[in-house]
This record gives sequence, structure tokens and C-alpha cells, in this order.
Amino acid sequence: MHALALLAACVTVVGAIMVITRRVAVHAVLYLVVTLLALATVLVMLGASFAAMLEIIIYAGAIMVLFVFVIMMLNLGQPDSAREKEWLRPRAWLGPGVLATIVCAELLYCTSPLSGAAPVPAAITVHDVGADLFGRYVLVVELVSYLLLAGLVSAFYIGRNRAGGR
Amino acid sequence: MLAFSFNDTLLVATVLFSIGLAGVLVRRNMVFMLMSLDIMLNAAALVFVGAGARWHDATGQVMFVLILALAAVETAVGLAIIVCLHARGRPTLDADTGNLLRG
Amino acid sequence: MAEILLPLLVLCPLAASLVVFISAGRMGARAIGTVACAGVGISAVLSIILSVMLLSGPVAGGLQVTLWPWMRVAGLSADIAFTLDRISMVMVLVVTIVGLLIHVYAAGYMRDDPGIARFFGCMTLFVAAMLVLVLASDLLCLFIGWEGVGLCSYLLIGFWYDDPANTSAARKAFYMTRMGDVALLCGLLLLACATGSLRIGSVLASVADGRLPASGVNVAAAFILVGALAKSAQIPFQAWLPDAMAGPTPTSALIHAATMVTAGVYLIARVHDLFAMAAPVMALTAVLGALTLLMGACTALVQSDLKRILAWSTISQLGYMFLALGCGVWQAALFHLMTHAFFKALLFLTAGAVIMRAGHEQDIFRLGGLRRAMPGLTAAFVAGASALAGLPLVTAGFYSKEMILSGVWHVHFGLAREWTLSGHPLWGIALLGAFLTALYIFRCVFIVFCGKAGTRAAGRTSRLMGIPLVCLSVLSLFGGVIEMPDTLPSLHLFSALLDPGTPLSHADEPVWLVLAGALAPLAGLGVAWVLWGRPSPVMREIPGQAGVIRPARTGRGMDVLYDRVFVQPFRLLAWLTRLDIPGHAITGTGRLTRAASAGILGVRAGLLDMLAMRATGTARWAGHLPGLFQNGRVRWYAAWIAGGLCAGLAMAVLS
Amino acid sequence: MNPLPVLVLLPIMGGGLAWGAGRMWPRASPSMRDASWWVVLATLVVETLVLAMATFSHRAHAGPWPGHFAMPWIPAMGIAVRLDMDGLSLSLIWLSLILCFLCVLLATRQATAHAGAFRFLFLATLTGVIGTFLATDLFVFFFFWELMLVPMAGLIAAWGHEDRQRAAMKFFMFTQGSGLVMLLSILGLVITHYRQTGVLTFDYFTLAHTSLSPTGAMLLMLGFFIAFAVKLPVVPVHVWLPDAHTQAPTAASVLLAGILLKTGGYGMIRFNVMLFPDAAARFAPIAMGLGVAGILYGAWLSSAQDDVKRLIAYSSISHMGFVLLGIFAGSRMGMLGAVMQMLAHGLGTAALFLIAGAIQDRLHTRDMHRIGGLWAAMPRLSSAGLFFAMAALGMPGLGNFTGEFLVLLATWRISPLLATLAATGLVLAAIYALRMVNRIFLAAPQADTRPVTDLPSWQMAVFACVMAFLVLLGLYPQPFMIFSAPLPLPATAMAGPGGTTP
Repeated sequence: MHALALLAACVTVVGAIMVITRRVAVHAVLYLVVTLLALATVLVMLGASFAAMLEIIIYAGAIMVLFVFVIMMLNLGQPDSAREKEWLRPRAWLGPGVLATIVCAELLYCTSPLSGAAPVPAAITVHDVGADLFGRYVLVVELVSYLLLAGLVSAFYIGRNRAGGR
Repeated sequence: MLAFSFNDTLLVATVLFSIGLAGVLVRRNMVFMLMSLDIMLNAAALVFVGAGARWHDATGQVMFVLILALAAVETAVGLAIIVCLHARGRPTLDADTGNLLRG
Repeated sequence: MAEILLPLLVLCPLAASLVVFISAGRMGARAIGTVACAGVGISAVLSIILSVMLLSGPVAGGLQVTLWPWMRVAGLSADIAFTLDRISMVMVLVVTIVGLLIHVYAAGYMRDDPGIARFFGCMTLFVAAMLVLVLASDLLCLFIGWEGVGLCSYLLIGFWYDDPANTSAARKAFYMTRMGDVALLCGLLLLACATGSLRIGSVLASVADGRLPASGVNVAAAFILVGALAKSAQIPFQAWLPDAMAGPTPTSALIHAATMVTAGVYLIARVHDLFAMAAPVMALTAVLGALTLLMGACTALVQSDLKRILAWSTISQLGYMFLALGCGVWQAALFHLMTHAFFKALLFLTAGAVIMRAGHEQDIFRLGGLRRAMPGLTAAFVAGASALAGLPLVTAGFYSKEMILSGVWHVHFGLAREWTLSGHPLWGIALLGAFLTALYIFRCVFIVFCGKAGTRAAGRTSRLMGIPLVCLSVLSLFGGVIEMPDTLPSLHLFSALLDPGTPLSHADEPVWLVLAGALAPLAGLGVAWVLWGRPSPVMREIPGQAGVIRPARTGRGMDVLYDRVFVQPFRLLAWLTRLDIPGHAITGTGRLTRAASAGILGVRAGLLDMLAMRATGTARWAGHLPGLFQNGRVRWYAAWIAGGLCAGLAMAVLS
Repeated sequence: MNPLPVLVLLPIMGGGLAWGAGRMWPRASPSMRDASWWVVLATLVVETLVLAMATFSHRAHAGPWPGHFAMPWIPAMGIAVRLDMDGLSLSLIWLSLILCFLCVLLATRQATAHAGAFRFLFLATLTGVIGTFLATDLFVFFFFWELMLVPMAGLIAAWGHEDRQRAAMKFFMFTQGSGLVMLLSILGLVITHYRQTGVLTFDYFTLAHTSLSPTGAMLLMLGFFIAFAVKLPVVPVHVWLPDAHTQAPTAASVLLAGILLKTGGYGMIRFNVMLFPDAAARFAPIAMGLGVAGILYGAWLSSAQDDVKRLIAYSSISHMGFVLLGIFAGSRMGMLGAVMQMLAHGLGTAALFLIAGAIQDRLHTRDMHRIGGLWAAMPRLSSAGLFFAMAALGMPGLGNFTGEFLVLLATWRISPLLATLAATGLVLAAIYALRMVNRIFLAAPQADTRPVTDLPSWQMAVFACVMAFLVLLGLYPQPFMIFSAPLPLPATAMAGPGGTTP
């Protein structure tokens, strides 16, 4: 395994851990951006440069900006941070930690038999993805477009200003 | 030659997934829950891409794109709910304060 | 030439009607009257020209004009086509000339009414529709005119719509005639299905060919008869006509006396060949006609409203025509139709003028002694009355009634193989009717114009109203000399005109027949004079009000019956079903479902509450078991999902 | 350029433009006509021109019928955008356009709030209707069928009168539910055809040659019939109609009565009788019985209503009973009668709804007891109302009578009893029509009536055009009968793509 690959993987994992342990939301978002960028690196190393680009542009770019906006709107301050600290007592970590660890261990155990086969060295180009996306999976793309539409409508509906409307 | 084997991908993805799961379970602030959910989704996407690379199939990346869209929708709706709750004068964003649907 | 004039005949009143309707409110009363009279007048002139053309032409057939094909589908062809033959010629002349006179009269009568535009629009439209009815050479085309005159009649009866009684009378008239129309329509459907055409000539030809079974002919004739009965207010549809007097008097004269109500007579005369093949229906027609004429005369005898007396007398006279039709002497029916149009229009118009000058008083017992105040009107009314009564030799009514009586005397109905019905009883009824006719109309004359003065008359009859009265008086006195019984100088101009082939003559009829027909009205006149004419009358009203006479006097007997049998049940059912039962049922199901689901929800909530209370009450220390599952906390749900995942994976691992 | 797709797409695009224009330049004052109104009018004018082109141009026939357009859509499932036009669809589209003009000229200005959106939905409904009349691909037909409902339900729900939500809900539930039954039928037909020939297609002409077992054909036909029966409406499933008509805004009532009901009749002709002739013939007695029941029941209920719009709505049920009767009479005469009745009813009832809407705008009530006599105050409006009431009661010489007469004649051949019963409906028709006339037009004026304005003369001129058209339909229907006859299927299918199948 490449050193860069090791580094990227480590940054991903550590960043994710930092995300779930921060008390200030903005910090968490920044760590999440770091995580995602590192994940993009991982994707590049898997030969999926297209996916990596999308990861950076859409995820780390667009979605995270959404988070930042919302956090700005929420107007959080010191009391919130204190409350987070109160919520994140070590006792609270006990159950979830155990549960997550068990899941992790089980998953690792389950997936290990799969990892025997030899890797096939070849990259998948954007062309392949595009051809597949609009060939075999065109109906799925349509479905996803409906999903997006539904998300748009519901977000609009939920987020509209009730006091001002009819 | 790819730098990452499928084995390693699975390892990283599993760890990421578990971290995300732990985050969802442990955090009471809904913003953090959403972020943890995103981490979990990313882990799943990573597995797809890895599998695609392993068997040399573009489907993996197609699924990645779809998951991306799903994540976008989920985030948008979730954040909209958060903003809505906040605007209605909810003091905290605690997910545990009663039944959310009754709002 | 005829191709242009014949449509123009219909078009002139129609155009006048459109002009009057469209320019309503912009033209003065005089201009409106002029336009309407001009429209009808032009068509009167045209009808005279066309009659001359027809009579000077070859004898057979008539003037035919096909305007355009109405519909051509497999199994039916119908045209908008006009025919002017000898039957329709008589009718056209009556409609246009009497119509013109009444229009001139109405121009004076309605001068001050604010709704004069609507009035004249409807009147001219009526003339147009009536001409369509008369000229139609296709039964479907005839039906257009048939309903059109019904519409105009409805509009004019309800002309003064401020009074709900008037509009309800109008509706009643329309509903009752509409029932007849539906029957007529069914008859048309039957004929159209059987013959594939509704052109009168071809229908009659194919009936004569035997394309229709005998039962079919009978049923078709019966359907047509029902339509004609309703239009002509015969038993059992007579109830609408007296109420129809709610309209303005010119309307009553034109529509409800002279023309529209005779449409039924005209229709049957038109298809007399069809009726000739349906003997039972003929007999039915004659019997109904005889009953109607007797009933009408009796009812008229006890009425006290001047216009209602005339209305019942119209019903009675139409009964004479139906009697003639039933006996197969349709020429006599048409002759009586013509003379009746003259004298009944005269009577109505005079009555209208009298009522108008007497301050809108219609009760004959409150009028009285008007002879001195209005001598001209008295003369006109007496002329009309004597024509109606059929005073011998000097009036038109005598000759037409005589023709009917002699026709009825000779008739034999071959109902079944062995069973024939002689016309002699019917003749007796008709003679009795003639006596009663003279009695009731001269009762009216003596009470209204002689005796001591009742209401004060005011104003003068304008010249515009006077001229038509004079014309009609002349016509009703001398319009009948074109046809005379054989015992008198045998003159058969009218029947020769209608049916040039076989002149209707009864050379063998006994002399006393004519004599009886002449004496009956005189007897009626004499009795009337004895009862009401002398300075101190024997009685003012027919005695015996309490028993039989009361319902007849109010003329409501049939109305009450209709009300009980049809109107009330219909109202009740309509009221019951007004809410649309299926709609309610379905909506109700929806409501029930909703209620049921709400109930189930309530029960569930109650159960949960109970469970929760139990749990908290008795097993507080055991943890919040129900609460663990349903506490509404997202994170708990997530934890359970993760736990499930754990367990599932564990099963995979361990297996 | 092929006019058919233009015909379908133009209204909805124009509607979008109108919406945009309405947002961009909102009206300055209530009396002024705003930009979006002009956009709608322009759209309709262009649409009329295109339709005139489609009517009078004589091109080489690519399809079985005079107008044809085809474009693959989802080839994998055999779905293509196939549009075909014969006389029936052409005349019904003309009817739709005339009614839209009426609405735009006389009624849509009454929707003051969000006028742009109102017009968009209005034109979107028109697109759905025209698409329904043209589509010969069953999938596309279903698509347009559903497309028609949504904007209409929106119009009722958003701009209707007091109880609009419930009415819109009822309308939507009934028509949508029955539409699903039709979808099942369509799928059943397609799958049967696929099993037999191995060709997966939704093409109308090809599917018409599917050989079906009698039971199967009956089931499939019933599926179609239920959908159309709800739309027509036939008596047991008419429940949505009075509410929807009563609560809808005037323009929507006009569209609903004038055109949407006709889609039911159109569907029955095209997809019941022509697609399943044998099953339809076997089903005919029941359908005709339902038709007579509709005639009598509708007229009966109509004569017991106090709400003007409700009265007209029930009279529609009665008239549509004649359409059902004619369609299933099994002869060309009955079919022609049904088509004539649809055209005449479309014009006459639409005009009545417009008049009822005008009355409601002026007096703010629909209760006949409270309206009182209007002739003295509004002679123009009242005379128009009188004329259309006469048309509704089947006055000979007006369009309705032509249709009713043909239908009755066709019925008489099959069953004189049914024809007599149906003719009795004409007496009931007289009762409800005259009751309306004597309650609101020719009656004593109400004591507390405020001064009201009569119709302006240009509006009267528009009504006069409709009257002239009805008189023309009544007195000279022959050209219309030739023009609007539905083309028979078997004769033309030889030339069409359906001819290739054995």
C-alpha cells in the first residue's frame, strides 16, 4: 500500500472521528470537509477520478456550503457549546461506542473472505460511466430526478415562511 | 496499478461507517446527526466505487452518483426541517425533545 | 317565382320578430307596431298571391319548395321543405289574414304596455312558427313549428310575469302540450322507423302500400291523436286552455282561439289518409270530440269570467272539429276551423276592447248594460255571438256547423268485423251542443250588454282597434256562403277547393236534418232570452251550484284530478330525492369510513394509554418497556436499527 | 410542419407565457386587461389558425386518418407519441376552442387573485383535452387523460366557491380512481396482444386487431367503460359532478361541462365501441338502460334544485344520458346523434354556465329564490338565458333536438319502450328549464335588488354567435354530421400500420 494512500485513509478516519466529537458545529463542518477531501483522494487512487471530482464539487462544495449556511442561520453561541459538552459526557459514549464497535467488527469479519481475489488493474473512464448512466440506467436516472424534485418541493414546503404565507 | 486494493477500501469504509453510526447514536444535536449520516453515506459510496474498480464495472460509479443525489436530497430536507424547527422557536436542536412530527 | 315567395312568406314575420327583439328598448311603441304589422302584412299579401298562383295552376299537387336537406343518415332523410297545397292554403290564408287583423288591433291595444317589444316579437315569431307548421311538407319540419308555437304561447301567456299565477298558467300550458308533443314525437319515430322518411307524401304513400302493419298504423295514429288532443286542449288535456287566458287578449284571440289550438285539427286533416286506415282511432277521435264539445259547452254555461267563457267555448268548438275529423269529414273540420277563426277572433277582440274600456273588469255580472255606452262593440260582439251560435242563413257558423252535422249523420264506424257504430248518437250530441252553444253565448250577450248598467265605461275604442273588428264582423257573417247544404242552393266551393276529385255531397239527406240544425240555435237563443234577456231576468245564475255545477263552474275538476294524480306525487318525489340519494350514499360511506377509522384510532390510543398506565403504575422499576419502543426519539430508533443490524450480522457471522 | 403536436403543445406553452407575463406585469387596475390576458388570447388565436390549417389542408395521408403524427418515445415498451385526427376529434377540438374563447372573453377575467396562474392551469387543461382527443397511443392517451384532471382539480380547489376543497377532492378521487381502472385495462390489452404476437405496442390500430376471448373482451371493455362512465357521467357514478360544477369558478364550470364531459363520450366511441365492438354490443342493453336512467334521474333531480348551477349540472347528466344511449344504440345514426348532442350540449350548457356565472358576479348568490326576476333589470342577459334554456329543453330547430331526435330514432329501432321512456325525459326537461326561466328571468323582481348592469353589447354579440351556431346545428346539421362523423376503424386500418397484422 502506497504511503499516500495510507495517509489519505488515515486522514479520512481521523477526520470522521473529529467530526463526531466536536462541540462547535462549524468546526465539525470543517473537519467533515477535510474528511471528504481525503476521501476524494482515496477515490482517485481507486481509479475513479470522475467520482472524486463529483465528491469535491458537490459534496465538499455544495452540500457543505449548505451546512455552513444553515449553521449561520441557527445563530449558535457559547450556551450551545456548553450544552453540547454537557450532552457529550463519557457515559453517553458507552452504548453507541460498544454498538458501533460490534458492527465494525462484524462487518470486517464478514467481508474478509471476499478479499482474496486478484485486483484487475484498469481505470474506469468518465465515458464508461456516462454511457452506463444514460444507457442501462436511464430509468433510474429519471427516478433520481423525481427524487430530487420531491426533495426540492418538500424542502420548499417545509422551509417556507408560515407566518407570511396564505 | 491501483494504489488501493479492494481489501483496504472495505476496511476504510467499514471504519467510516462505524464512526458515522456512532455519531448518529451519540449526538443529540440534529446538525451533527446529519453530518454523521453523510459520513455513513460516504462509506457506502466508497464501497461501491471500490467494487467497481475491483470488477472493472462502471456501475459502481453510477451508484456513486446516485448516492450523491440521495445525499443531497437528504441533506436539503433535513436542513430544511432544522431551519423550520428553529424558526418556530425551538430552544435547542435536540432530537430527543419529544415527538418531532408533532412539531 | 314560388321558390322565392314561399320561403319569403315565412321569412317576413321572422325578420320582423328579429328586428323587434334586437331593437328592443330603442324603438317607440308605434314603430314596433308598424314593423310587426308590416311583417305579417307582407306575408298576408304573399299568401294571397301564392293562393292565386296555386289555384290558377294545374289541379293536382301543390307548390313544392325544398330549401335544404336537414339530415341524411342511413335510414332517414329529412328536408326543410315547404309545400303549399290546398289544405295548407286555407290554413295559411287564415293565419296570415286573421293574424294581420289581430296585429293591427294589438298595435292599438298594447300601445301603453312597457313590454310591447317583447309582445310583438313573440307574436310575429308565433306567426312565423305557425306558418312553418302549416307549410311543412315534412313531419319533422312540422314538429319544429309545432314546438315553436308552443314556446310562443308559453311566453305570451306568461307575458305579465309579475304575477306568479300567470307564469304558472304558462308553465302548465307548456307542460301539458309538451306531453302531447312527446307522444307526437313517438309517433314520428314510429313512422320514421317504418318508412325511412318523414315527408308527408311518402309516409302516406307507404302507409297506403301496406308497408306498416295494421297495429302499427293504429299506434301511430293514436300517438298523433294524443299530440293533437294536447295541442287543441281536448279531453283529457283541456285544463290548460282556460288558464291560458292569463295572457293579453290579442294573444288569446290569435293563439288560443284562432290558430295555434287548431294546429291539432290541421295535423289530423293533413294525415287524414293515415287516420282513415285506423278505424278505432277514428272512433276514439269522434267520441272524444263529442264529449269535449258537450263538456265545454256545459262549463261555459256556468262560467262568470268573460274570457273564460270564450275559452271554454273554444274548447267546445274544437270538439266539433275533432268530431268531424273522427267522422272522416275533414273538409268540414277545416271549414269550421276557418269560420271559427273568424268569429272567435272577433269575439275575443271585442271582449278585449270591452274589458279594457270597462276598467279591466272581466266578471260578466259586474259588467252589464254596456249596449248604450258602446254600441259599436255591441254590434260586433253580437255578430260574433250569432256566428258562434250558428244562427241560420245569416252567419258563417251556421254553414260550417251544418256541414259537420250532416257529415256526422251519415258516418258508420267499422270498428271490428261485425261491430259497427252509427253516427246518430254523436249527431244528437252535436245538436245538443249547438243548442247549448247558443244558450251560453247569448246568456253572455244579454248579461253583459243588456240589463242595468254595471261598471262605467270610459274612453273610446281607437280606430286602430276598430278596423279589425269591422273586417272580422264581415268575415264571420258572410265568410260561410261558399259552402251550403244540399237542401239549400247546393254550393260546394269549399269542399271542391280542398278535394277537387270527390265533392262532398249528401243529396239523399232528409230535409229535417238541416231544419233541426237551424232550429237548435234559435231555440237556444229563445231560451236565453227568456232566462236572461228580459228586463227582469228569471235568474242570474244557473241554480244548483252546490252539486255538480260547482266543480264545473270553477273549471277546476280536472285540475284537482291532475294535481292529485301527477303534480303532488311528482313534487313529493322530487322533494324527497332532491338530495341525490346515490350521492348521499357514497358520501355517507366516505363519512362512515372516516368515522370508523377515527374510532379505531381512538380505541388504539386508549389501549396504549391504558398499557402505559399499567406499565408505569405496576412495573415502574422494570423499566419503560413500551416507552422504549415508542418514545418518539429518533436516536432510540437509530439505536434499534443498529442493534438489529448487529444481530443480523451476528447471525451471518455465527452461521 | 405537422400541426398535430403543435396543437397539443401550444396551449400549455402559451399558458406558461401567460403566467410569466402575469407575474412580470401585474394588472394596474381591475378594469384593465393585463398582459397575461392578451397572451392567452393570442395563444388561442394562433391555436385556431393552426387548427384551421389542419382542417383545410389536404396532405398525403401518412396514417389511417386524415391527420397523423408519430414519434418514438420509449421504444423498449412500444410507446410512441402517436397522434391521429379524424372528424370526431377535429370537431370536438373545434368545440373546445370555441368554448375557450367564450371563457377567455367572458369569464376568466373574474378570477382576480393570481390571474396568471389561473390562466396557466386553464390552458394546461386545454392541452390535456386536446391531447386526449388526438392520442392514438393508449399510453399517451392515458397520460393526457390524467394530465387533464390535475389542473382542473387545481382550478376548482383554488378559485372555486365556498365548498371548493371538498368538491375538488371528490372530483379528483372519482376521476383518478376510475382512470386507474382504465390503466389496468390498457395494460391487460397490451399484455394480451404481446402474448399473442410477441409485439409489445400501445398502438391503437394494432391493438384493435387483438383477438380476445368474449369474457376477456368484456372485462377489458368494462375497465374502459368505468373510466368513461365516471367522466360522462353515468348515473350511479355521477356523484362528483354536481359538486364540482357548482363549486368551480365559471370558466372551469364551462370547461368541465363543455369539454371534459365530452372526453367521456369520445372515449366511449373510440375505445369501447370501436375497440371492442362485440363486447360493446353485448353490453349495449345495460348501457342503454343506464342511459335512460341517467336521462330521467338527471332531469328529475334537476327539477328539484334551488341552486342555479346545480340545476344546470343535473341537466347535464340528463343530456349525457342521451349521448350514452346513442353511442350504444349500435347504429351509425345513434353515433351521429350522440356526436351532435355532445356538440350542442357543449355550446348550450357552457352558455348557461356563463350566464349563471354572470348572475353570480352581479348578485352574489346562486339561490333561485333570492335571485328573483331579472328581465326588467337585465333584458339582454335574460333573453340569452331564455334562449339557452329553450335549447336545453330540446326545442326543435336548435342543436340539442337534432341530437336527441337521432338518438331516439336509433333507440326506437331497438326498443320502442326505451325510446318512449327517454322521450319522457323531454317533458321533465321542460319542467326544469321552465322552472329556471320562471324563477330567475321571467318573474317578479326581488324587492331588495340593487341596481345591476346588464351585459355589454359586445358580450351579447358573443352570445349571439353561440346562438347562431346552435340554430345552425338545429336547422342545417347535415354538414356537421358529415364533418364530425367518427371514421370507422376496419375500413381504414387496412391502410394503416394495423393492416400488417394478420
